[in-house]
This record gives sequence, C-alpha cells and structure tokens, in this order.
Amino acid sequence: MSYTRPTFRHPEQQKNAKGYHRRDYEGAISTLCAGCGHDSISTAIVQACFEMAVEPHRVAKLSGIGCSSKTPAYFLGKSHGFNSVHGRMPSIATGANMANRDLLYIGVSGDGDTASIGMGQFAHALRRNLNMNYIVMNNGCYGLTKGQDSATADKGSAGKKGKTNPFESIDLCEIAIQLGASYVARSFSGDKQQLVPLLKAAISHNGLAFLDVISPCVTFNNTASSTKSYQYVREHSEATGTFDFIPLQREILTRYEEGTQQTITMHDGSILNLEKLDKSFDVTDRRRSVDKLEEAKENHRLLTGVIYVNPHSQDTHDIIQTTHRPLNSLTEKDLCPGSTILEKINDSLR
Amino acid sequence: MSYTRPTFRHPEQQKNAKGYHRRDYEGAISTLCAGCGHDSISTAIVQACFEMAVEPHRVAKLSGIGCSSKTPAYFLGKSHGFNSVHGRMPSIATGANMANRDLLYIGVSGDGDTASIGMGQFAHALRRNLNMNYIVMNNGCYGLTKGQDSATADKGSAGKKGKTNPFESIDLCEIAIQLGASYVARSFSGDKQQLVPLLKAAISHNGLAFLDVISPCVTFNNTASSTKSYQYVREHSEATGTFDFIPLQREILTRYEEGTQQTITMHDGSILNLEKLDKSFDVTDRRRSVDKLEEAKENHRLLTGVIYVNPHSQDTHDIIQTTHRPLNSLTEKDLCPGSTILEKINDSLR
Amino acid sequence: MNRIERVNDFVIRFANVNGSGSASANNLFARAIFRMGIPVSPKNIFPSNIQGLPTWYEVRVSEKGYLGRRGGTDMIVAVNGQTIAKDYTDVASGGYFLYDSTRSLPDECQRDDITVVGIPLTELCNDAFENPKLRQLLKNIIYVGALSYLLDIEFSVLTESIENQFKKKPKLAEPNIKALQIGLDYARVHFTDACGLSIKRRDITRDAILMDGNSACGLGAVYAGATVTGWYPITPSTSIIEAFEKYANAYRIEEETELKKVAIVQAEDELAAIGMVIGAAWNGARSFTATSGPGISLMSEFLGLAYFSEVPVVLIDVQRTGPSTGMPTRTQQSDLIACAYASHGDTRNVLLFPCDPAECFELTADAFDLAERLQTPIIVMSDLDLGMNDHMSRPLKWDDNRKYDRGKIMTGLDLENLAQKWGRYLDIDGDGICYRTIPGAHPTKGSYFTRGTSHDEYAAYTEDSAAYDKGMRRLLVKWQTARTLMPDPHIKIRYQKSKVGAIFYGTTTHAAYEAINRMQEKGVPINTMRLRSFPFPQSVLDFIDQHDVVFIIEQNRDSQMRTLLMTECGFHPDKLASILDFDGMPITADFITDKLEKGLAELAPLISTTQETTGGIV
Amino acid sequence: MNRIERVNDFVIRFANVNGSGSASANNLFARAIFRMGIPVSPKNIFPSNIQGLPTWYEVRVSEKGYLGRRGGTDMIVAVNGQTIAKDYTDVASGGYFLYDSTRSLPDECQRDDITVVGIPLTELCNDAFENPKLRQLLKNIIYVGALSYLLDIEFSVLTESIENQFKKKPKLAEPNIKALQIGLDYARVHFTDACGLSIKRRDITRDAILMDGNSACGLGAVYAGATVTGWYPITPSTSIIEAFEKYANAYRIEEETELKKVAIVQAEDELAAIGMVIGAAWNGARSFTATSGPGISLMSEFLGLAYFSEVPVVLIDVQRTGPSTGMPTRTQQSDLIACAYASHGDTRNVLLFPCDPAECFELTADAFDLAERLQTPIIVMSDLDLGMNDHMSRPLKWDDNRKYDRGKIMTGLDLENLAQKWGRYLDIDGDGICYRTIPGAHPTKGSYFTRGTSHDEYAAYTEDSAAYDKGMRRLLVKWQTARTLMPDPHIKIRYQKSKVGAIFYGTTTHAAYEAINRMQEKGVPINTMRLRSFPFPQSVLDFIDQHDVVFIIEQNRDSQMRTLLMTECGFHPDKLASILDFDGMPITADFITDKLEKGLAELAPLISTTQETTGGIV
Ligand SMILES: Cc1ncc(C[n+]2csc(CCOP(=O)(O)OP(=O)(O)O)c2C)c(N)n1
Ligand SMILES: Cc1ncc(C[n+]2csc(CCOP(=O)(O)OP(=O)(O)O)c2C)c(N)n1
Ligand code: SF4
Ligand code: SF4
Ligand SMILES: [Mg+2]
Ligand SMILES: [Mg+2]
Repeated sequence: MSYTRPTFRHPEQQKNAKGYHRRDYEGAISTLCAGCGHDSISTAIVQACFEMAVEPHRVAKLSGIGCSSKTPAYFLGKSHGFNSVHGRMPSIATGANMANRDLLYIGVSGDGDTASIGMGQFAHALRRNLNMNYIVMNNGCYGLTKGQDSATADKGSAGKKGKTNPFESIDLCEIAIQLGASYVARSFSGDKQQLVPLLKAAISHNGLAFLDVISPCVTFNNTASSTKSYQYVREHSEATGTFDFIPLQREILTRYEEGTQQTITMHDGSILNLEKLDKSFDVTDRRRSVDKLEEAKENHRLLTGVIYVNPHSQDTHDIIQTTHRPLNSLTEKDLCPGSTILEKINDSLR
Repeated sequence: MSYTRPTFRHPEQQKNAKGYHRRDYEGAISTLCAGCGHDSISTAIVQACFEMAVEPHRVAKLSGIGCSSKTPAYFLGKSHGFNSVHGRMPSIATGANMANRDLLYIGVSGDGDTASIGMGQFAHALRRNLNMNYIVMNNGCYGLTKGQDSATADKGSAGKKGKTNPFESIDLCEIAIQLGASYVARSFSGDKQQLVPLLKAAISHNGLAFLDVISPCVTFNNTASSTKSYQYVREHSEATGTFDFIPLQREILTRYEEGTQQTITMHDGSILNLEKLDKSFDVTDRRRSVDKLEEAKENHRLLTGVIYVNPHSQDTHDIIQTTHRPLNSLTEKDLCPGSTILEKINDSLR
Repeated sequence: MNRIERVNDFVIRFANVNGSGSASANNLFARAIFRMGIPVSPKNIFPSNIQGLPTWYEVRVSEKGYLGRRGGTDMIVAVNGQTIAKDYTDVASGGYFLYDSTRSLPDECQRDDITVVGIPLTELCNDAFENPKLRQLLKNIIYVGALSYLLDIEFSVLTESIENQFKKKPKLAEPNIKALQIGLDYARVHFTDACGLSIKRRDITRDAILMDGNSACGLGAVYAGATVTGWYPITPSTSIIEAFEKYANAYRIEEETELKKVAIVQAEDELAAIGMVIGAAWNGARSFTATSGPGISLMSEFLGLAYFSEVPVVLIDVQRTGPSTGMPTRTQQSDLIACAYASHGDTRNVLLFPCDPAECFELTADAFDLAERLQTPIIVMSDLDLGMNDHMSRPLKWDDNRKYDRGKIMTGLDLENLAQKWGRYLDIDGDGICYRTIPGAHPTKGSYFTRGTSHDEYAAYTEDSAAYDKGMRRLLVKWQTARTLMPDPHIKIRYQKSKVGAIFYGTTTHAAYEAINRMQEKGVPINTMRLRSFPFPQSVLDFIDQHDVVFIIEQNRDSQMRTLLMTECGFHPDKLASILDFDGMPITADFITDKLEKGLAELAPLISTTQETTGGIV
Repeated sequence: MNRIERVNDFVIRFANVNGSGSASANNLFARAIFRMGIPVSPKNIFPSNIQGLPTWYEVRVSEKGYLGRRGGTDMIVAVNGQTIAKDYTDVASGGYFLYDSTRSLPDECQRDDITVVGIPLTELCNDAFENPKLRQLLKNIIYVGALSYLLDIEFSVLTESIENQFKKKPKLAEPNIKALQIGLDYARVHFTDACGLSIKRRDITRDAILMDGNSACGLGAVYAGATVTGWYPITPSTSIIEAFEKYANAYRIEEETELKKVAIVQAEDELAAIGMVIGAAWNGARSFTATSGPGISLMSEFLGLAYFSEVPVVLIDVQRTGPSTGMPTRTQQSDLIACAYASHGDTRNVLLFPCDPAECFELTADAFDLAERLQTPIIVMSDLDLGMNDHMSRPLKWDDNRKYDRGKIMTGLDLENLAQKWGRYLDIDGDGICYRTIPGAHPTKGSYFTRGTSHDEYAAYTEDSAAYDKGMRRLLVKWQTARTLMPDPHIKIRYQKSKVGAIFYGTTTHAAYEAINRMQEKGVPINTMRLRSFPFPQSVLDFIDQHDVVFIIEQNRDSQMRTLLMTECGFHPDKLASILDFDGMPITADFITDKLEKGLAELAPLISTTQETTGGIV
C-alpha cells in the first residue's frame, strides 16, 4: 500500500492564493500497489490544483472502472466524485457538465477504460469539445483485471505474463487531436516537473483538455520487455519542448531566446510559454501536430509535452448555446411556462 | 421505390470468368427512396463482384441497422447475409471471419451506424485489420430515423430540417488509417467509374479494406446547404489520382508517363496502377496519407480515390496464428482431446 | 345488399403509399370530424421505411366515445395500387370502397355486397393542377373533398382547417380548397346518396384535445423543469425529444441573452444518452431521456448503476414490437420485465403507465418529482400507439402553485447548520430514502464519492458483508415507500357483487372499456382496474382479493404484467387469467370481447356467485 | 477452558495480505489434507484490489464430506496486522489462534477461552533466509510447517507436493522444504500437544479431484469443440478464458503447421464479445464467451437478437455480487432474471446450473449441443464461489464415442437433394425448431438473410401481423421442446410421506445438503430437489406438487428462482417459502439450518401430515 499523503511541511508558507493548504487537496489513502504510476499522477493533480488555487468544492471528479479510475478517491477529498461504470465516464461527465458549467471537471480513466470499452464515448466527448480535463493513466494493460494487454499496448511489448502483444497500439493523442480535443498533451507519471504544469494549463483551458499520462503498472507491466515500463519511457520519450505555464495574475519569470519560442495566451488569460526543440513546429497547427506524432512514431520515440493547443475553441455549451447560468440553478420561475400558455397549447390542439 | 435491377442485356457475352451472369449477383428489389445514393452503391457492388468473378455463395454480407444497412438485401441474393443490430456489424463480421477465413466478407454500414453507436467496434475491427471490405454509405445523416445529423455531417451543413450542424465532423478515412486499416479509399455513389475499381481492389485486398462512400440522402440531406448533396460532392471532390485495377490473370492495358505513376501489387497478385495528381504523394506511406487528408481538409476539398494501401499487411488470422483451415470445418477428430488426456488431467488435480 | 347505415359510428381506413404526402390529408379528415364535436381515434399503420411502401390510416368515429380500435372496416379509401386487391377484400359486408378510378379495378375485385365508389383522383388532379409536387399532395385532398360529401362533413370545417393550417402562406390554401371542391363536386354528381355512413355535428368532445402522446411527454418534461437531455434517435420515441426541443425553443429562451435554458445533446448511442442523464441528475439538474426497446437493453447496465447509487433518472420507454429490432413501426407492451428488473443483480425500477396524452403529460411531470423523491430511476411506459397516434384527451392542466419536489436534498445552509454527521446513505427517516447533496453545495461539507461498487452509509467503499446487506435491505424499505407514493389505479366497480374483474393498462384501456361495456350490455358486469404504476399500491391487491377471477389484458406474449403481479403480490396464478394480443396492431374491442366470453365460460367453476343479469348498472 | 477436540472435522481460516504470496502456501495446506484422503473445501475471500488489502482463506475439513461452508472458525492463522484484532475475536470459543509473534498481540486481545499459538514467523524466516522476495513467500510456508505438527499432517505429503510443484526447478524446492521444517520444529518444541484439532489419513476422497469451476468450464469448451471465443476480461469469469486458452495451447495445435485450431479474440467490450460469438455461431463454428453481471447487462441487446434470429450461443455467467459493480470479488446467484429474460420484448433463454467442477465441465459441453439443437442462447449459470474456488469433485469423464450434436443443419448435399422449398423458419417437424444452413454450404441453394427484424418462414422481412404472430408462437413451441431436453433435477426423497421439500441449485447445494442432513438427524426429513435448468422439466413440477411446503434456498435478495418457478409453472406462492442469503459470502449450513427450523415452525399450519420422527432414514 502506498500513500499520496506528502510528508510534513510548515503550514503557513503552504497557503495558496485562495487560502487553502495543500492537504485540502489530498484524498483518502491509496489502496494501489506500492510504486504504481497512478499514485504519482494523483499527487501531481493535488499539486496542480493547489498551485492553481482551485476551490476544492468547485471540482467534480469523474471516473470509470479500473485501478486508474479508483484514484479520484485518493485526491481532492473535499470534492464530489463519481466512480461510474467501465468505459462510460465521458457520458457522465457530459451530463454533469451540462447541468452546471461552472465547476471544474476532472475525468480520470485508464487505457482500457478509454481505448477499448470507452472508445465511442471518448471519441464523442472529444468531438463535442466538452469543457473538462480528461486524464488517461496509461499503463498499456488492464491492471485491475490482472494485466491483460490493452489497446494502447505497443506491438511487440510484453508484460509480466511474458506474452508479446501482436496488435498495433492506438495513439490516444493523435485520435484526440483528430476528433476535436482543443488541448492535447502527453506526459509520464515519473516526470512531475513536466506533468504538473501540463495539468495547470489544462485546468485553465476552456474545452476538452486531454492528457495521456504514461503510468507504469509495477505489478503487471513494468518488465524489461514492456514499452510502458519506467525504464523504457525514460529512455524513449522526447518532449516537444520545455515550457512553463504562467497563471494569470503572476508576472512572467522566464525568458527565451528568439525563434524557438511560442507564447500562447490561454482562454483565462494565463500564458503558456513553449521552448520548442523543433523551430518549425507550431503547437496550434492541428495538421503539424498530427504529423509530429506520426514522425515520432516513425522514429520510435514517445512524444511528450504540449502537442496541440487551440486556446480559443468553443466548448459544448458555446456550441449548443446554453445560458451562462448553471442549468441546475434554475427554478420553476425560469423553467415552467405556466397554465396560461398551456391553455393556448390546448386550444391549438382542438 | 427504385430498382437495382439493370435493364435487359444479352446473356452470353455477360458471363464472367467463373461463368456467372451479372444477374447472379443481384438481390431483391430495393425499398429505398428513388434516387437514394445507397442504391447506386449496391449496383456498384454487384458490378465489382461480377467483374471479379466472385462466387456468390463464397460471400457473406453483413450490416447493422439503417437504410444503408438494408442494402445487403438488394445485392448478392445468392449469398448469406446478416442484418444485425445497430452499430454492431464489426463484431458480427469478426466472429464470422474467425469461423471461416475462406469467405469474402462484405460489411455495409452507415455513417450513424459506424461513426456514432458503432465507433468502438469500428475502431477495433480496424485495429485487428480484419480481412473484410468495410463499406460506409455516408450521407451525413440518420436516414432511417428521418434525417438527424450524424457525426460525419460537416460543421455548417444543413439538411432538410434547415438546422445547421454546429459540430465538427469525423473523417472516417483518417481514423481508419490511424487505427490500422490496410486499404483506405473514398468515393462517391455518383461516380461509378471510380467506385467499381475501388471495390474490386478492396475485394482482392487481404486485411481490412475501408471504403467511405459519400451517398446522398435525397429525402433528408440533399439540399443546397448540405455538404453531402450530389451537387456539393461533385463540386468539391478531388481525387488522389486516376487509377486502374488489373486483376491477376489479365494483361496490363494502360501505360502512364514516368514519375507520377505508382504501381502496387496486391496480396493476390493483382495490380493497382495509380496515376497521381501529386507526384510527392506515396499511397503506401501512412504518414503522408494522413497528412494528405489534413491538407485537403485545410483546402475544404473532399479527397477521393485510393488514399492508403499496405498491400502486404497481416490480417487477424495471421496475427493470432490460426490454422489455414476454416475453423467451422473442423470436427471431433480435430478438436476433442479425448478421454485418455482427460484422465491425465484428472490425475494432475489429485 | 344491405348497406351499413350509421351516424357518427364507423371505421374508415385509408390505404396510401408512404412518403406520398397522404398524412396531411388524412389528418385534415380526422380533425374535421373531431371539430364537429364527435370523438375520433386515428391510427397510423406505417412501414419501417421512408418512401414507397404501403401505409394505412384507420379512423374510428365513435359518438359513444370509444377510442380503441373496434375491429373491421366499414369504408376503405384505396389509393395504393400495391394493396388495392387486399384492401378491397377487407371491407366489411355492406361497407364502402372508394378508389382512384383513373385506373380500373383489378379483375379479382368482384364483390356485390359492398358499395364501390370510383373517383378518378389522378385524372381530376392532373386536369386541375400543373405543379407535379402539388399534384401528389392534392390528389389526397380531393378524396377528402369527396368524403365531405359522402359523409356529410361540414365543408366549412374543412376549409377553415385549411385556412389556419396555411395562415402564414395563404397562397397555398387556395389550391387545397380548390381540390376539396373538386372532390366534393365529383362525388355529389356521381354518387348522390351513395353512402349510408354519415357525420352529424355534436358537442361530445367539449374541451377535449387531439394530441399525440409523445408531444404530451415532451411538453410534460418542459413543465416539470427538465433542463438536460441526452438522447439517441429511435422510432417511436424520437418525437418526444423533438417535441421537447420545439417547446423549449418556444418557452425556454433567456430574454436578455437569447440563450437556451436547456441542454439537448444528441448522444452517440443509448448508453451515452442514459449516462448523460445520470451525470446531469447527479449534478442537480432535472434530466431525462426517451427511447424504445433496443435502447432499454443498451441502457440496462447504467440503470443498475442508478438504482444502486440512487440517482434520480427519468426515462420514457415508447414500446414497440420486439424482440430485437422486431417491427419498429408496430406497437406492443412488452418491455415491462426488461424495465422493472433492468440490469444484473437484484434491482427494481418504478414504472408508470399512461393511457392517454393528458396522462402522458401528467405522469411525465410526476416522474421527475418521484425520481427525486425516491432517488431512483422512474420509467414511463408509453408505446407506439399512444406516442405516435393522435388521441382524443381531456385538456392538459397545470397548477401554477405546483412546486417541483426536489426530494431530500441538503443545501449548503442545511449542511452548515447540521449537528450530527451527514451520511449519503444514512436512513435517518426510516423510509429508506436518504439525503443527498449537490456538488458545490458547501465549501467543506457534504462532498461524497458516488459509486456503483458497494458502499456503507457514508458512501465509503466497503466489502463488508453486513454493510452491503444493510444497504440492500434499505432499498427494499425504499421500495415499500415507493408503493405509497404511486398514483392510484383507476377502479370501476360496475357491480358490487361481481366476482369477476379485469385489469389492463396503457393503450389497452380504450378497447378494454368498450369490450367491458359490451359485456355489461349482455348482462355480464365485470369490475375493472386500470393499473398506473409498478410497484402496486395496496388498492391493487385489494381489488384482486375481492374477485374470484381477474382477467389481465395486455399486449405482449408472455403476460408480463401478470408476472409482476404474481412476483410482487403473491397471487394464486389460477386466479389471474391472461388475455394477450401481441401482433403489433393495437388491440381491438372485438378481440377482447371474444376472449372474455370464452374465458368466462372456461373459468365458470372458479367463480363463486353466479352472475345475475344486471341490465343497465354502470 | 474446554478445547475443541476434533478429528478431520473443523474450519481453519488464514488471514493474509493480498499480493503477499500467501496463496501458494494456503493451497499447499488444503491440498495436503485432500491428499491424505479427507474432503476439504477451501474458500478464498479476497478484495477487489491487487495488493495490500486483507484477504482470507477459509478451509473446511470434513470427513463427512460436507463441502459447503459450515459457519464459525475453529482455528485462525493470523498473519495480517491490519485485521489481527478482529481475527482474534472471530475464533470460536475453545478454538485456536496462531499468529506471528515477532510482534506482540494488541492489548485488546485478552480472551482466556481460546488457545493462542505464537510463532515468530518473520523472525524465524529472516534468520533462515536472505533473499527478501523469498522471505515474503517462505514466511507463509513456515506456518504451514507449524500446522503440519499441530494438526498431524503427514510431513511427507507436504514435501512431495513441494517437490512436484518445483519439478522443473528443484533448486526452489529446497528453501520451501527447509521453511516447512523450521515451522514444524518450532511448533514441536514450543507447542507440544497444544492443538486438539487433527488430521488422520482416510481414503474418503478416492478418485476425486480438486479443481476450480472456471478451469472445468474452459476445459469443457475445449472438449465440446468450441473454436471461437470473443471475450472481455471481468472478474470472476476471466479465468474461464485463460483456462480455455491454456488447454487449447496444449491440445489444439496443428501438428504440421503449429498453428492454432482455435481463435481467441480479446474484444473491446462485452457487446463486441457476444457479437463475435453470434457471428461465429451463425457461420457454423462452435463459439462461446464468459462474463459476469455487468457483461450480462451489456450483452442483453445481442442476446435478444440471438433469441429472435435463432443463433446458437453459449454464454457462461460467473455471477458476482450485484447490482452494478457491487462487490466484484464476492459471490451471489442474482443474475437469474437478467439472464432468463434478457433484452426487451418477449424473450426467454435457457439456463443451466452446475454445482461443482464435474458439472461445470459436463454442462458446458452439453450447452454447445443444446445451443445448436435448440438454435438459441444457452447460459451456464456459475458463480464466483464455484468458478474461482477449488472444489472437491468426482473426476471429469468423456465418452470418446460422443458425437457433437450440431442440431438441424442442412448440408450442401441435403440442399441438393431437397424436394420441397426450404425455409429457414419453417417448422416442418412441429417441434418449433427449424433447419438452418451454414454460409457457403451450396452454390445456389440455402442462402438466406438473417435479421433481428421480423421475418416470415422463409426469412424474408415482413410487417405482416399474422406472420410475426406465427413466428412468436413457434418460439413458444420450441420452448416446450427445450423443457424435454433439459437435464433432470437431482431429487432425493428422504421420506416418502414428507410433505416438506427444499429446492436449491448451484453452490447453495453443498451447505443445503448439510443442513438437510442435520434436520434429518433431528428427525425432520425434508425431501430435496437440486435444480439444474430453466426451463423446468416435468419432474420439477411433480416434486413441488407432491409437497405442501417447499423451501427455495438461494443466494440473492429477490428470490429470483422462486419468481421463475411461479411465472413458468403457476404455483401458489404461499407454498414456496424463500430462504435467502445474499451478503456476498458463500451461504453456510448453520444459516440454512436456522432458517429451516424457523420456517417449519411458521408454516406448520400449511403442512398436512405431521412429521413423524424417522431416525436414520436416508
Ligand atoms: C462492463 C465491465 N466489463 C469489465 C469489467 C472488468 N474490469 C474492471 S477494470 C477493467 C480494465 C481496467 O483497465 P484500465 O482501464 O486500463 O485501468 P487500470 O486498472 O489499468 O488502471 C476491466 C476490464 C467491468 N468492471 N465492467
Ligand atoms: C440500438 C438502436 N438505437 C437506435 C436505433 C434507431 N435507428 C435505426 S437506423 C438509425 C441510424 C441510421 O443512420 P445511418 O447508419 O447513417 O444509416 P442511413 O439510414 O443514414 O443509411 C437509428 C438511430 C436502432 N435501430 N437501434
Ligand atoms: S495492478 Fe498495476 S495499475 Fe493496478 S494498482 Fe497495481 S500497479 Fe497500479
Ligand atoms: S431516407 Fe435517405 S438514406 Fe434512407 S432510403 Fe431515403 S434517401 Fe436513402
Ligand atoms: Mg490500464
Ligand atoms: Mg447515414
């Protein structure tokens, strides 16, 4: 058993802009295996929410079924959560978001939960650009059912059972870009430096922010022959670039030399500064992003970092033009046409 | 009511290599609307199977639910067919194919049947590169339920109801390439010249051959404001190139000038000669094909023709290494280990 | 030949080709009779296809107010060449057969016991009109004109209907009226007094309305304050959402912003549709969806989640002929078991059974209150006949003082003032219903983790047998509470001493009442109970106890309501006799009468007091 | 303190942490006793988690051959700090508590009515072994060594087991045997004669085997000639497919090519899994899948298609605790309704109920014959207890002369020689079962279009009410045929005159028989019937008719089997008394005995002949 609880720290210096302590973002004790990548991601989520000074009760956590989908119990203990059924988190998130557009929706899923049984709902949440953070804790296997290959397991990779996977893997980031996600990033549970700012940018993004986080399953898929092991990922990942995320109301800290830099102003005014390894790469150009992924695939590299951003996309509410007020806050007065109108309707039916 | 039955022709000259007449490939009278694009596709399938001299009883027709999914009743009347449930044709096709690898599997679906409810099964049939022809009769709407927008309806397009679709459309060809289809083409129900050879090449392909055929719904989505109307498609399609398909056992008829030509030898020895409009385009390069589609999208063009081919891909049977004999032909002798072995097993459990 | 001679009491059937625009003409006809104050009940019998196949429109005209199908056809208007021969044979002896005489009748049509009225519709139409598209439509209007003469339908009623149908574009009214006139004139000249069926103005319909059940459900959802729907198209439920959207666009637009006070999301399938409903309901919005059989099957896993995690869900099942895809455009009442016990494990869902549009409206609205009060799925069981056909119904009513019953919800304030520890699944009232909170309600209190895995009273995950057992038993307590909140059945005691009862529900009601009245007239009074809910209130049990034999009349093969009654109430099966009709066509009074007579004969031994003849008692 | 002193008759429970490798040690223990000829019944009580949570392993040792759970625990081996305090209290008075005394007991552990055996497992282990990974495993082996002394388990049996477990790598055997020795020595020295529980060699087990039900199902599918499976992982059904694959890899490899004579496809979800099975079965391959509750819900639409289009499907449902995700690692018998009436519309599926591994093997094999004979889905109803725990069972048998019954199939030759016109849904034999063809059978004859929409006898699409009605009624005829093909129930008449019967099925069987025997010993003979199928053969009806009161013992909340009996056979509900246990733990004999006694008292008035004491009659 492992703990997402961090070690003791001095309370005062730890308060965030909204006056919350880091512990206000923590959850129950994890029941996942010691060393499971998922726990590190939970910790990163805690960190990101703390740093972004998100109000815990303004967050809704949603998940499907799987070890990964259990994690919402292990972070943001003061937020409401919904651990639904296998592969159906996106529809629950869609309904919840329709009911109240003012909360922050953090959806957690696994590669089995999303790429297999959940593929259809995943695709259509993307297409609607639902305003949420969609995090896949990607370990290339079905952890909770004891390690079967998932659809993101790479061809040739072999987990604890030793059986090599003969099928091509699905690149969730590429699918996400194609189907309409407006923020797409990939990271690694072992790289907090990269993951936390990616999460923070996702939080400030309006629209569907998709994060594919490689998260080794130490029990079933962390073998030498696995491409989802700690070692393999460390050795094969290649970032689109280093970057830093400057939430609104903070002054810019870093500076980059010309050319390789791309500055993106997010929907909420925050700024994303990307220091690109490849000058020609434009993170807001969907076509280039897709090609970048295909290129990395050709070179057997795992592309990480921000892969695509459309900072000014329309989310589902914008698209279907719902009121700015949360629908769940409307009352009889707002909603019921009343008896006089009903009389008119009756008349029209005579 | 329209008829796929062609007009009278002299029987003799119409016999194909296997001695079948064209009428042997026809089906029942269509009950679709007069002018429905789907009927033209049925006719093209009849033509392709006739020209390829496929034996009717060696074909299995499979479909989901929708006007499009009704069409298997209107072609290949001497073949077995299975009109299953909505969005689930791929799994039926997978099971059928596993049971007997020797038949030709023609799966017909609609854009609703595939891109909405069927997205998950579609994705995974692609990923397994199931040996079948997967044809989507794409009209951008739900014909049988009276014209609602489907997930392939383009943003801004409006059908008979006059309501413009606010959502981004899904490009099935791009998804198909990404998820592992080894033959991907797009065509138009109104362009028999292009469609028939595309179907013939699909028939001789080993692996999943995906055809996205734009097929106007004359009743609900053939309006001036629709991007799936006969007129719009005629005006906006752009072919990757002209090509001709030379089935094995026929001598090559056409010749092209250098450079712009690409010759692909299919799995069964047939030859696909592609006369490319864009010299740099390589139809066997997955990365280029995806980019080609993205490019066309940028230019608001509808890319048609052969978009991607991997002539030597492994199909599901190759991947999971099943016997070359049809599994449904095996008997007790092949399958039952018998009592002696059972006694050994009993012993091991004492 | 003895002609059928009847006033305000007959069945007429129109045989058309679908997609040929006959609907508007046929509706015009039915509504005209309705507007003359006479009850009508039209049934659309259409194929699962968009264009070119046979479709029928049967109109029951009944001064007595019988709204079910009677059986048999007194007059047929045959304008579909494909079916004309069969239509010809379907006319009752002494009845009438109107056809398009532009083409002559098939040779096999040689009856001398019916009156044949040939009107050259196509010819008349083509002579009078140029535009081919118009021609197709007006051809149908012409036969309506002819009928207005043959059946004495007030011409002005027809023209008025046309006029306000085309209020916006009067140009279009003209040709229609002209077409009516052509038909009328032709019939007057060639078929003077040829028809013994006639319409005479009455004011029986009073303030009644003519409406389809799906529109009523959609409107009910608007009035009940539904704000979120995830849905997926499927016949015959689609028009519920279409109506919901139509009315929402009319009455749910925010003045200042012109934005919508509703979110209607076309889902990718039924799993997603119900998932969206659950997500929205969990998040405090009133939310619903509508579907039909195949959708119910696909929703079953999610329904189990909603039952077990106790999320309020409103689902409308417009039943069609199953199993599987079955006959998508035919009716049936065959999803009771699938809905009542949806999903694996021990589950039970509340069902409501409307029988007419007014009840579609009311029960849909009530479903939202019940769902939130009981924190469980409520399924409104409509069917294709009720949902897609027009039905005469009492007008819709709404009490402006009505408040939405949001059930047991802890507001931020409640949480603030809460003394003891709150538990999402803690039954402090002893009625099996616990208090829920809406996400975001309070900065520090009331958050919990909803899950389909087993949970204790504080919503914590548990594998403790006792905790699980306790939760499952509480759900049974809640089920008992549900029984007390259900709408009462409609019981009609025609004769106190009668030991014979009949039970029915939904669209079986109308034909059943007619059959029961016929029995009554024959001196066999049968007490009736129209069920409106599952679970069953005590009054349902009492009614059955009071009778020796109870007929259960339903439109499915496997006596599904009977199964529910036996399972839930433990009645002796011998006592519950099934009358089943499940061929996809709405059940008829003739069928039920016949079965009742046969059934009574067979079951006589079980019936204690012999029936005295009781003449006119009602 | 009066110590429990018993030979070959006690319950011992091991408390471990999951993922700590205790399984092999515990299995070693259980199998050793089994190899000494004494019936054992181990139950694994594990969490829905991979590592770190409490898990228990309960072993029933019963010379009498009682294989169900008894209730209570005579000895507990506590090696999990998290639960030690609770484990301590769970020991029966007079019982024994073995723990790792490396750490001292919690203070609250102050009982003087039990014998506490402290063995410093960790210490002993760390002193003896270096390798940390080995240490974790061997710590468990040490307590097995200790038990071999305390319970007089023949040491050689243990060492032999170890040896042939590590046949391939004898290096690994050594440390294990050393660990056993350490435990044995420590116990001998410190706890001489401390334990009143003991094992004495017998040969009661004879040729019995110890096997889990899932392996038996998987093996049954191999023997029955299944060649295609589409499946999706879900506890507790996954190991059926794993076993199927394991045995297929051993016995289904084509010599010449080394290719597989089986296609095992991991599907994307349960909808796809059952779809693949239907596609393969339609195409003439024997095909099956296995799942659990949530999968059943997801498969329901497809099951309706298979029922209506009449495709042979074999589905194994390893039931777990519902509803929804419920308790995935706990057992229950609660999917009966969901499976029997899966999908919307009027549907009915055949269910089979195995109670031990031998029956898992046989009924799985039979399911393939029945599915093809009846051309309909056959669902084998196993559960977590049966599927994932080892059970003592008679050995598996296979008759090499057995031919697969492929049912009514028209071969190419049949079609060639056919005189009259063939119709896929034409019932020429009058048993409701029609003749099917396999795609490709014949160049010109026998092709047809399979569909979930309504069809006539020649498989053509139809919306004709009469044709639909006829087809649906034929399916009822087929259902009657199915009744005649079902395996008979196991009826035990203990006393001819007894008016009291008991019905049970599946894993409830073993505890039930024990309880019934106890009643018998108290002079209350109860006749029993173990159901093996739905629909019910005539013998089932007769048994119930012969008794005044019949107890139905099942492991669900809503008396699901009772519902099926009432619905299908029309019994008077008062006569069918439910005994229900549904907390997720396998039902115990203590529980059933208690309920039977209470129930008999309550229902006495209903029982005609008063029970005479009947001593030893069996
Ligand atoms: C409908 C349904 N099918 C199958 C299961 C069993 N199941 C539980 S978790 C899981 C897969 C988990 O894989 P993934 O989403 O990758 O999560 P991980 O455990 O790897 O983090 C499956 C198949 C289920 N709970 N529900
Ligand atoms: C489970 C289920 N949901 C919904 C339906 C209703 N339905 C029938 S066809 C169809 C969509 C057809 O659209 P498409 O696949 O594009 O075929 P088209 O009619 O446009 O050719 C739908 C939603 C159904 N039959 N089954
Ligand atoms: S099984 Fe794998 S995924 Fe699950 S908790 Fe353990 S390490 Fe993590
Ligand atoms: S509705 Fe549209 S898709 Fe369907 S048959 Fe008519 S034209 Fe074709
Ligand atoms: Mg995973
Ligand atoms: Mg379509």
